[in-house]
Amino acid sequence: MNKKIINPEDATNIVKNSILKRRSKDSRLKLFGRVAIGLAVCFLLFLFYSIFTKGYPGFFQYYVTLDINFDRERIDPKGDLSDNSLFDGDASTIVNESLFSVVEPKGRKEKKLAKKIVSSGKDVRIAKMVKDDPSLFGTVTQVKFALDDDIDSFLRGYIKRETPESERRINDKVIGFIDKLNEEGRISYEFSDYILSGSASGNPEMAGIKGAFIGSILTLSVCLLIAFPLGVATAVYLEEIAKKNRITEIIEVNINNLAAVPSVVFGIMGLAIFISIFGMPRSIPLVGGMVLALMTLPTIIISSRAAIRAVPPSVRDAAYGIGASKLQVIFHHVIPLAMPGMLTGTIIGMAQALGETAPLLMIGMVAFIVDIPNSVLDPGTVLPVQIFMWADFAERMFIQKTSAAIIVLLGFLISMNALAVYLRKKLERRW
Amino acid sequence: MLGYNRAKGLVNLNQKNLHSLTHYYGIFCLLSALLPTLGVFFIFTICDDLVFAELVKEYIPNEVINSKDYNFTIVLAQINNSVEGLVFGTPPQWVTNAAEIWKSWVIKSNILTMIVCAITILTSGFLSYKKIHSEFRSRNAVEKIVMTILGVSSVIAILTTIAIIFSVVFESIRFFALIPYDEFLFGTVWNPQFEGAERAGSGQEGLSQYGAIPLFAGTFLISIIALCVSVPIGLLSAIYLSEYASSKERAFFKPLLEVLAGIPTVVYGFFAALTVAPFLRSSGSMLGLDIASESALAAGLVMGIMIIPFISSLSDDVINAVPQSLRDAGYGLGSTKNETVMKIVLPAALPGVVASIILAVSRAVGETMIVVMAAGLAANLTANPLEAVTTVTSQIVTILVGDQEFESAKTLSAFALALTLIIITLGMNFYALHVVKKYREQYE
Amino acid sequence: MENKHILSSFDDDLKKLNDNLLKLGNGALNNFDNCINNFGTQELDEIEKVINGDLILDDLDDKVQKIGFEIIALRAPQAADLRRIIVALKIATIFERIGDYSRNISNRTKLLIELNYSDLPGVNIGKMGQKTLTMMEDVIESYVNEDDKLAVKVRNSDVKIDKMHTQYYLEIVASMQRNKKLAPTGAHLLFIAKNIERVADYVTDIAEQVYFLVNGKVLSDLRPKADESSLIIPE
Amino acid sequence: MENKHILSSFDDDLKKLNDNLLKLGNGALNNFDNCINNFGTQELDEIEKVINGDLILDDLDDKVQKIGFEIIALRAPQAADLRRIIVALKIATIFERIGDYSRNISNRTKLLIELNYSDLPGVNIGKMGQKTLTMMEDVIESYVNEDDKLAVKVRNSDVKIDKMHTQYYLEIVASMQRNKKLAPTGAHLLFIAKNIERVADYVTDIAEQVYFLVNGKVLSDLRPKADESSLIIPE
Amino acid sequence: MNSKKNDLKSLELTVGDVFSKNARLKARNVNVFYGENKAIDNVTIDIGSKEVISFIGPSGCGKSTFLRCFNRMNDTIDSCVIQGEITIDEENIYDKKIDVVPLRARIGMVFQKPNPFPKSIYDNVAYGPRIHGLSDNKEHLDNIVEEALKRAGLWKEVSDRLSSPGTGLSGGQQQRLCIARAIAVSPEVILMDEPCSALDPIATAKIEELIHELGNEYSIVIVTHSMQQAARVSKRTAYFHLGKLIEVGKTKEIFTSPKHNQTEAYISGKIG
Amino acid sequence: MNSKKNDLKSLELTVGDVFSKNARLKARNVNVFYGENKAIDNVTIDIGSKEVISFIGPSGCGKSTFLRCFNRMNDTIDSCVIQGEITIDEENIYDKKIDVVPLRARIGMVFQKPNPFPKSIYDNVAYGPRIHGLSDNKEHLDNIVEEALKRAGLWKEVSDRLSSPGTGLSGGQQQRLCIARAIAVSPEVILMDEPCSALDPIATAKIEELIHELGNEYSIVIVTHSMQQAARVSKRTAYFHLGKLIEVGKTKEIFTSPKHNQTEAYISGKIG
Ligand SMILES: Nc1ncnc2c1ncn2[C@@H]1O[C@H](COP(=O)(O)OP(=O)(O)OP(=O)(O)O)[C@@H](O)[C@H]1O
Ligand SMILES: Nc1ncnc2c1ncn2[C@@H]1O[C@H](COP(=O)(O)OP(=O)(O)OP(=O)(O)O)[C@@H](O)[C@H]1O
Ligand SMILES: [Mg+2]
Ligand SMILES: [Mg+2]
Ligand SMILES: O=P([O-])([O-])[O-]
Repeated sequence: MNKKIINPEDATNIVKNSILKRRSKDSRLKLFGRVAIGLAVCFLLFLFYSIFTKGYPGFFQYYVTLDINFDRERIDPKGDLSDNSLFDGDASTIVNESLFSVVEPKGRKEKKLAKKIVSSGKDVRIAKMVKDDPSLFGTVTQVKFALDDDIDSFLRGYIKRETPESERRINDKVIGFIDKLNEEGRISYEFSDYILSGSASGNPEMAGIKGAFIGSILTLSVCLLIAFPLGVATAVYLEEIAKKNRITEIIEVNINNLAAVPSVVFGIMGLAIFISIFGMPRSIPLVGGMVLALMTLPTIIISSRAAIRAVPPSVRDAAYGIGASKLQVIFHHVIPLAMPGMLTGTIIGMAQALGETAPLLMIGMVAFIVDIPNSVLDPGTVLPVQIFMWADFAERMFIQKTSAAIIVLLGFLISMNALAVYLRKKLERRW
Repeated sequence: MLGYNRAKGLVNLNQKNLHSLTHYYGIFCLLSALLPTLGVFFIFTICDDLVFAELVKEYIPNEVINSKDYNFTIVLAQINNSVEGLVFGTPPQWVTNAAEIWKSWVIKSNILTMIVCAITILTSGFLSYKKIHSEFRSRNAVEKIVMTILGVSSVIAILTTIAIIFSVVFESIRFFALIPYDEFLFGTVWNPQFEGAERAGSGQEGLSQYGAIPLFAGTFLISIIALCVSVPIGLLSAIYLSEYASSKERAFFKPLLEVLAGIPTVVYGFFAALTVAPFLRSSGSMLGLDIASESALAAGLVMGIMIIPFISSLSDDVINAVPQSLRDAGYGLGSTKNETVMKIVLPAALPGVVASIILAVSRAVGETMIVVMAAGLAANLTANPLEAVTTVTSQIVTILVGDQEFESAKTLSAFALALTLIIITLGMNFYALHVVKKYREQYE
Repeated sequence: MENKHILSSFDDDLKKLNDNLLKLGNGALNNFDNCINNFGTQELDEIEKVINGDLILDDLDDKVQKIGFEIIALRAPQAADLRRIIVALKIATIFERIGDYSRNISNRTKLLIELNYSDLPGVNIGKMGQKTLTMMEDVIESYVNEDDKLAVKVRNSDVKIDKMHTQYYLEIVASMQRNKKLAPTGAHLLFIAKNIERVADYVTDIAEQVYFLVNGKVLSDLRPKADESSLIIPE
Repeated sequence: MENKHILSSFDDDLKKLNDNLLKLGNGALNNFDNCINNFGTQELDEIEKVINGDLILDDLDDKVQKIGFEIIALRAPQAADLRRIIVALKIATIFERIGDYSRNISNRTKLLIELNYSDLPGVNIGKMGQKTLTMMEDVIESYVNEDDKLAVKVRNSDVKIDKMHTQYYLEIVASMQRNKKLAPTGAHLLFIAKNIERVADYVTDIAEQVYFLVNGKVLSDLRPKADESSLIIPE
Repeated sequence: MNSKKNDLKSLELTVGDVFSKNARLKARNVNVFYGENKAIDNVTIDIGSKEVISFIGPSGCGKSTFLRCFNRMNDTIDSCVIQGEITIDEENIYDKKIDVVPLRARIGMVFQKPNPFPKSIYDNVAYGPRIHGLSDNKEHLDNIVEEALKRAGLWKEVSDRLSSPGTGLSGGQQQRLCIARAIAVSPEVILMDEPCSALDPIATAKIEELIHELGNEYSIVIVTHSMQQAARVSKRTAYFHLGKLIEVGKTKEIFTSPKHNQTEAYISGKIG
Repeated sequence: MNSKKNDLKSLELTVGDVFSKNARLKARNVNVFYGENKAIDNVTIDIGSKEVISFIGPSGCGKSTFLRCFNRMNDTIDSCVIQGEITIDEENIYDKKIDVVPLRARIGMVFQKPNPFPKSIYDNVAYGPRIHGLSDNKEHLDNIVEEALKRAGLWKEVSDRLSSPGTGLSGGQQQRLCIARAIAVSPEVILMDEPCSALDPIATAKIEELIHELGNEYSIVIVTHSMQQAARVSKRTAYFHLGKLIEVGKTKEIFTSPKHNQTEAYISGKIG
């Protein structure tokens, strides 16, 4: 008998002899684990660092301060502050004159160069100012104007003075003008008022994310309104009501498969169904939201089902046992208990939708749209698509703008996740 | 409300005999009044445009109908634009007229809808109100209605799938009508061309080639690179987090890693294109390697980072789901942590781990933005990670972004690509589920 | 039984057992008391009562046995509870036996009355009976109060009864030797005396059970015994 | 005990209980057998053996009581197991008591030998003893084989012993009436006969316990009784 | 007891008296199948009014299955098919006309693991009366809750924290809360499926004490693995084996002198 | 029994004989804290060699905590602090020099819920010998596995399906498998924490039978909620209350005539 099972003393000795080796194996695995986590965290930090360092300057830009003579006649010829009247006005000339008075360009050519220093949105800016405050008329006020993106890049040092003029995007003359402005202390580096309030623009110095931001919110609202009720209802139906038979099995497999379908495909479907067959307009948040809703639906359904399944069967038994009907069990017990999980799943799905780009490219939300959408039927774009577009633009300044937009997007995402955590904490009075 | 009151009334008459709670009668009335009305409303709103479209034909002058390039859709669009006040140039008088008449119809139909709705709401409300008596099982009726609503919504999932399959398959069939499928599946050159050239029959058709092999090779290459990055890091992190880390460490690092999953792919794409690729290129040139500015390596690396949390978080979850009792058993027998993890916990969690990896793979295969932005568009058939490659998804995007005509082979090729993509990812999904199921059967 | 069981029905069962046991005990005590008294007073009616009363005791014993058995079966009693039940079963048997002896004594008393019995010289059945009765009262008290000291005292006083019995035995046989007509009377007296001695023995058995009940161990030191009636040849 | 308990130690315990009980039973049977035999053969050595052997029986009884008590405490026996134990406890007490009677008879036999006793006319203690002995053998057999029919038979045969005892009682008293010298001898003979009658009574008690063990219910019909020694005045 | 008696095939199988003078629930020739698998085989038994009856038997013998037939909890299992007749006060509970909801209010159930709702103690008890509309004002509801908690022997322990969560109680208290919840809808019968198996001996004893008390007012059917428990709490005991009802009888008799060999073997620990 | 005896404060507390002639495990003045909360209060006890000792007491009295001190399973709980001395064969197991791994190989453990690894039956039993390198060839390992299964009384039932999963066995078989797994590494002591609480009475009886047999070869410490179980399987019994060791003694004595009032009250169902 003792031959078969080693006797305890021998066993103890054997174990003691091999223990060092086993221990060192153990510490090795631990070390590897640490290194892996360290690497992952480093990646993350590096990514954030690089985005942030690139994006931070994107919130700022160079301005030039000019003395503007608010001459009503010239700015608002009809005198009624209407768009037409302001459009007919001659605000840009006034700005240019003011600029010329400082940098004193000589000749047409130089004047032309000088005009370009100030971003082309100057007239709009003046129009906006007088609209907001008509009392400006008749005064001479100092007004800040964004500088052209090349000048901006130059001031930031991306375009070097040392580079030969021929390889530079701005010539020596312009540099001279800038120096002059600088001497007079008219150039300042400030928080950009375009990045948050502007919308898409070919001029990087005037490009902003407001349009995309609003577009994102509209799209997301559509997505939420469709996906959440549908998702929860489906989950409840599948988990609580449906008999387990062929049909529910098919539905189940379907949902799992939908979750695995790459997002581009949803875009293709949106393109083919909503736009091509139903003839809905392109680029509108409604279609985007619907596509995203279909895409997030599986996420919501799956997490809701998991949440419902996590509700202990004993609670259902208890309720049935006391004579609650199926619907009462569902609405009194299952849904309230599963709500935190459902909400978390939904918010995660929404976050996914918020960051999603590819399917929206398919349905044309990539179009260049200057107007800020007012409703889900107005064409618009969304933040990630905006980022995608900007990332493609050649202008140096767009890199910063892109990064800045990314920061905003991430901020948006983080607050959504924070909301998820908060909601879960608040609802999770599971006792 | 009425139903509630009536029920209340009945309660007063005879409490005991009432079958269900009073508010069920109220809800029943509400539902049975509202649902038909909603149905009617939808039918009206959907139908009126169609009806009007038929009716408006009368107002289109014959000469227009008879003209050569008559297209009812375009004409209808013109009229619609005019109705909505969008005026491009000066439309013909008859269009304006038609629009005017259309407008009047809209008003009439709105009024009609309102009236019909009101009637439905009243009749069905009244009928249901009539139904209320003490024996009526309103709770059961309400439950049936609500359950039907829930059931219908679960059908949406199927509809979506059908929609996807229809949209993709039909267009693919059209594509394969133009391009033989063996060329698509086995061709080694991917070079879709402008349809304009094709159509013109300018003898340049030969330039257009739809061999998908390079795309799949690129997809494969990038996925492999991504997995090489993410599997070891993800798995080891998961093991460390679930077995070695203190609860504080775990509470700190796990969400931190999950942040990686929450970052939108377009951000990764941007990062890959503007930070990683240049970095690789410069460090490559320092080593004397020629790395393309858009390389598979850059895209793969970044994608690998992106899918780390899919592996680490999911694996961590499944590892944690391994019951503590198994660990206790291991420690109770005198296992070290290493032995407990490697010989007990991991094998037990294997199906979940495998599933998480497969999920990560299908993510990688379906991932679009990173490759669009960082891997390039050159359909190279290469195994060299330092060159630019393209992937299925990025081709789909490139082809379909912008306005396109649905007749051209180039546009349609995107659908064929999508079809193959779906088949591949679904295959992986099925396989993952199968693996999980198999293990579960074995050990439960 | 200071504190209660969580299961009150267990307490109920135990109470039922105890009540019946005490009823049995008191019944036996009563019967024995009466039969001793009747021996002096020679009232036939009273004697009949004792004889008939014994059936009740038999029933009570059966009841106690049944209840005890069921409690053991249904409640799996432990420690003190179990001792209480086992002891109750044993004591009940003893009380029943004492009842039998009382009836037997009464039967014989009846015959003695017919034989016109009057006390033999040196034989005082009444006194012996009274002493035994006191012992019995004490032992019941010791059981009720779970007073093991009293029980031990009772047990030790048995020796007096034994001595008394030996003495009476010799006296009775002596009387019979003197007067052969006394043979029937003497035979009955012999048995009556013996019976009382046996009752006292049983009382000491009860005392030992009480000791076991209270202390959970058997009273092990040998009991002093002094009944020598089977060891002595009367002169 | 046809099939085994899952817990073999429970079976072990039960076996221990049973073994000791049978040892006790056989011891008591043996002692009684001897004391009856010795009454005829009058061999003093043998008689002493019986007297001393009783201590062993007392110990065995204590042991059975202890084992039974512990089994009840530790194993919470149910149904047949429980009946077996309770019955064992009761039977053990009876065997012990039979042992006592054997000793008592032996003591008295010793005295009778000193008194040069020879059988009185009409009195055959040996026969009565043998009959009782047979009953006792049967009852032990009925216990071992769980044979309730045999047990009932044994119980019903007690009536013969009772009749015999009544008869012997009358004969002995009659002899004493005839010859006053016979008083001491007669007294002892009376007790010996009574003792044997008591043993037979106890045997019927055992038989009733066996019946209960086998059938789980008490043998309820009234037992025929025929001992009238306390009811009859010898002429 | 009635003329039907002779029709019952099952009677040949079951030892002891399955009938009860004042029966509240009557099961007649009940068979239960899970798909192909027969879990209950031709069982006939009465549950008397205001009696505590326990079902015992080896694991998997169908005790729980049979118990759950009485309030149709088996309806929730798709594969489960029930044949035969079960009546409460002469009304067949498997009749098409019968709505399970009021039925379950009449026949309360307490489960193996204490399963209070994750709500306050008050709401746990008030839930039943609310959904069944047993009370229309707060005061009345308060009274119902108080009374139910009192009957469940929990009032003293929780009266000062009715609004604290029911899940915060100890296991034994939770189980008593569940009993109070069942009582609150004034059932006639309470079914209990191993109500103490998740509790320690002291909590178990308290529940048993409670069952003993409630036995004076309700019919209680209790499934238990513990023979001792059956012995302690019930007046009648039914022994099941492989889906068959082997023996029914007074608890005292079952535990001192069972009639069927299998009962004997199970009770004295010999099966296996 | 030794001169230390008088130093032990705890002896004032505990009734009965805590010492054992041939002690294998000795606990001296052991205190266990979970953070601030004292779970074990100054307990001194010997575990004899080849004896079965059971720990009983109301829920939360610290039985499990104390049991887990013996193989340092409490190390896995961060907040748990242990004072005092526990020795196995005169070696302090809480000594810094001691590595828990060989210690746990010497002191096996069986848990409340059967927890076989999700591997084959063979691999379950072979796991311990493999990790500890107790056998270097397949044949020897086969022998160890067979022998362990035999000792655990499982060999007959599983010998023809050693490669089927251990989780496919019934609850009772799983628990015996866990015992076989513990035996396979040749422990000296086996700790069992309520090993039968998840099992039905028949499976329980089988495990008890097994414990009874194993008691001839191993020292076994068993924590149980069931007094009856303690009574059935163990030679000695220790009664804990609120972290204190109230009474130790022979099982027979504890269950027939305990010395301490609290023991008596607990055993006869009076606490609460
Ligand atoms: N939902 C189910 N589906 C299929 N078979 C089932 C189901 N529930 C129980 N069974 C089977 O029916 C039989 C009886 O089960 P049941 O749960 O009633 O036994 P039980 O006596 O309550 O056992 P336990 O004491 O273990 O609770 C068993 O063989 C079991 O496997
Ligand atoms: N991990 C832990 N952290 C904090 N306190 C604990 C922990 N484990 C147990 N305790 C506390 O220590 C005390 C003793 O617990 P332990 O589990 O040892 O009791 P037990 O006697 O085994 O009870 P049971 O019979 O319910 O298993 C209890 O008060 C418990 O609340
Ligand atoms: Mg069950
Ligand atoms: Mg514990
Ligand atoms: O009651 P006894 O015949 O044994 O004295």
